[in-house]
Amino acid sequence: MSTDHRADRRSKHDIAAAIARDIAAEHPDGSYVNLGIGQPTLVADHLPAGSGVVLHTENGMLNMGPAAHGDDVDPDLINAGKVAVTELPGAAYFHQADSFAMMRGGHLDVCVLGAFQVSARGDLANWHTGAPEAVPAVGGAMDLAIGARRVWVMMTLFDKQGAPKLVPECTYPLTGLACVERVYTDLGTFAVGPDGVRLLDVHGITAQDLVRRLAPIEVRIDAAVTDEARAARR
Amino acid sequence: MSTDHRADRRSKHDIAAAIARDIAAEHPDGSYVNLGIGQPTLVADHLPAGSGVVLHTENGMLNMGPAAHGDDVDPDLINAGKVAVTELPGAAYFHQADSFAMMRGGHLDVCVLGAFQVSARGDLANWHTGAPEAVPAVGGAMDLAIGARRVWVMMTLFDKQGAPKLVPECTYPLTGLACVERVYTDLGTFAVGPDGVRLLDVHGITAQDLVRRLAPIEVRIDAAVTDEARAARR
Amino acid sequence: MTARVCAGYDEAVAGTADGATVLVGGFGMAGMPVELVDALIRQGAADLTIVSNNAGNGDTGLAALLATGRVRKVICSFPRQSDSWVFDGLYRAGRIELEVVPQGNLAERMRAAGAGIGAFYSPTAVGTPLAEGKEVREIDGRSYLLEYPIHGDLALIKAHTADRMGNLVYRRTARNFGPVMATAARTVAVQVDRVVETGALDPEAVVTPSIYVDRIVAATQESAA
Amino acid sequence: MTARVCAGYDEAVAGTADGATVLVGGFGMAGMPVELVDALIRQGAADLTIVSNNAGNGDTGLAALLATGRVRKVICSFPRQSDSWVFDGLYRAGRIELEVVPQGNLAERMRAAGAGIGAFYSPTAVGTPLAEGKEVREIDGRSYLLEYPIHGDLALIKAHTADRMGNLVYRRTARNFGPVMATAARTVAVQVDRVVETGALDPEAVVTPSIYVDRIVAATQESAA
Repeated sequence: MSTDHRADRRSKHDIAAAIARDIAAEHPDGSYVNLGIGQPTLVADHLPAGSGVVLHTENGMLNMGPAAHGDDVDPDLINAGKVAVTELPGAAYFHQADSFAMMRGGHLDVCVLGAFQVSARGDLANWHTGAPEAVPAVGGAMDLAIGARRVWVMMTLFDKQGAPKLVPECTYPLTGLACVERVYTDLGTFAVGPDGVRLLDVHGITAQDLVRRLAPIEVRIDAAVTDEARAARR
Repeated sequence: MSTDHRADRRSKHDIAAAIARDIAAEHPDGSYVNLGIGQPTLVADHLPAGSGVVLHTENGMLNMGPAAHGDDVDPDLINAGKVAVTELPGAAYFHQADSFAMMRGGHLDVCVLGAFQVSARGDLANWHTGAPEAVPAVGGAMDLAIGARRVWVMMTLFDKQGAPKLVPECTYPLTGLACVERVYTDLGTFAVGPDGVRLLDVHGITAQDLVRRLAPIEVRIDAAVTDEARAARR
Repeated sequence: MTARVCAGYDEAVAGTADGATVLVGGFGMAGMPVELVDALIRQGAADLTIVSNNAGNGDTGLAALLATGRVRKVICSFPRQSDSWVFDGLYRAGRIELEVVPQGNLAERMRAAGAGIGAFYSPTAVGTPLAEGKEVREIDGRSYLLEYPIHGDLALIKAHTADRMGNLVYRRTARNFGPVMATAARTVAVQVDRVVETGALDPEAVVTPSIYVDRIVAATQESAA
Repeated sequence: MTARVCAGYDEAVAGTADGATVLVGGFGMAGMPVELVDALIRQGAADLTIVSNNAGNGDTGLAALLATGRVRKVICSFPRQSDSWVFDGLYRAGRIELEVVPQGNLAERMRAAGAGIGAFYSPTAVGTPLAEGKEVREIDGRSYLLEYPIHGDLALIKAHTADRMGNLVYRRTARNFGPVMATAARTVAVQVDRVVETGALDPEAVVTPSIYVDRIVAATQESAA
């Protein structure tokens, strides 16, 4: 059992790494990006060298470097997930009100967040399961959801019970209204928003099959990812 | 005529210096003080050496030193009156929003302001004569009036026409409501506020005479400054 | 009034009244004023409201204060952590009140308290369960919630270096809530690694000006005593 | 996007549209970005709204811009100075609109713009002529006025040193409005005495983080060109 469990975790990590790679490829040079706690931090590992992407951590720093190891660990230098990190040249430190002013004032180009659910119009649910015994804890999630210019979600497309996490309406408690622009998943990438859901990319499944599995959500398929277009490219 | 004029100015300066001396004597050790543009800046010259009073200038500095002269003049180091000043050990610089947050958040112990008029309950008029051709300019006056814990006014008690500047109701446009606590003048010192006007000290005039000249304002005379008390001390 | 350098942590928290609202700095353990919190435990004030980003880690610092049962309410953004068992137990037992505030609102509400702002319209939490009971206002086509200041009676914060007047500098991300909380409480007690002579800090690099600081305790001074 | 080091002042103000709102740093001449304002005069944008603490001194910088007649409105706290004859003349001739804003509200309204605050209740100017037309609200027994953010299309500011990414430090009281305006405008152009390599500024002492800065011009670079 413990072996199975480890295998599960590795495969989960591989899935997350693949999504992180997709997202990392999208960050334009010199953009300011916040990576949410947990899996979104993996995106940092896949940014191309010299990408010029500047990472913000909401506990008060710009130009955060990779995780710290060994002698580099400094308890005064942590990220929002309370993991020891490093400082890159050109870094700046600031207090919490300034850090959230930066975020809420729309100065971050992108933030990447995990999610329990995202709705077709971009509502986000990622802070609370709604379970009555859970201790509610929101941190900076609601500020990030409405603060960054573009909010991207990184998640598996289906939960452990096989239910889609891209839904007509979120059933989990909301983090923010109509704030998500893109959803990166293991099976495909989606644009969400006022015009509904559009499939931008697929992984290991045909567009038509994927769309079928997402019913009752209506998904428009980008011309480039229709099965016909992919067949033509082959 | 030019001689007369100079004499007038010297005497005005002497009067202001005397008031400034009175005010300087009142600042407790280690208090944080803002001195308004113009005559209130004279108070700095009369602070006892080592008083520990820390001066705030709203253009972004704490622990401002005296006026700069000669080689010490630095165009990047000025006070709110745009006069070149110096920096004392323990100084700190901050931006305008932080500087006014400090003021408006009630962190300054005292500010000293000039005035056109002060009302019996402590309303202040010091920013605008109300003359239709005057260009209105308020600067930080309204923020200081409501921001400092204690607002003290420094002024001559009567205007050039001989009318009292301590009035039942201000006729000039207001700077702040019920904000002044003390009024230091050439002829006496007054407490103003919800309980009306109280005379705390007199200079070169008897309390009774002074009160008579201030009618129709009702002035209560502090026990220590009644003509009887002063006669008894003589 | 300029700050006083205290002989020890106990002096720095003396006089804290029952029912006080205490702002406690730190994000996790970075910037957590553990020794001041320990002193507050010894001081014994009860019925406290604690405002802090988290609700204690492990069994020390804030967690130890919660464990005394003298905290009535916690206002924080993120109580649930892998090592927040003390808070979790009290919460599940119904023995502590919790107000969850988004981290940006938590910081901005204390900033408002320090800046004399009566209230402000925040873009965060609109349409979420945390909007319940709050006034909503549309401004320029966007919805906002009305948020009120959070004032403290006492702030306990940790900085890196203080000068004798009370100017402070911090270290890296341990800065976090310190500078904001220093503006928002009537009495501000700071623990620092060291106290230097007035004039030794660069006036351009001071993060918390002396006006905000009331009591200072230095770690080195303490250990020498 | 990280900042771009421009070849000259003209490049730093390129693209300013007619009708733009331009935030101009400085308190008197301290921190006044004279060369950037001169470049804006050359650039030629008209029908401008200028937000600045003062309304120009003497005949250079902001005063020279006003003298071109291309400024429709000035939002400032203190237009009247001993050497503000350009503004005074335009104002008395009815050729320029003026909105007088208390200095603290001016700073806080730009901070609100930069921080995503929809509006805030300010304690300043209650009961004065500058309260006219503003919403009054009583909070905790005190009256406040509702104040809205001031956003800029362009900010022109002066700092002391920039690194190539755009981090800024200032000098003494020339800091004044620079850090606030840098947060409040869509495009931020900064003139500095010098540009240093990224990594040369102390991350603890950076006043304006690079995220707020779009275009940098260095005085020394300019004179060398």
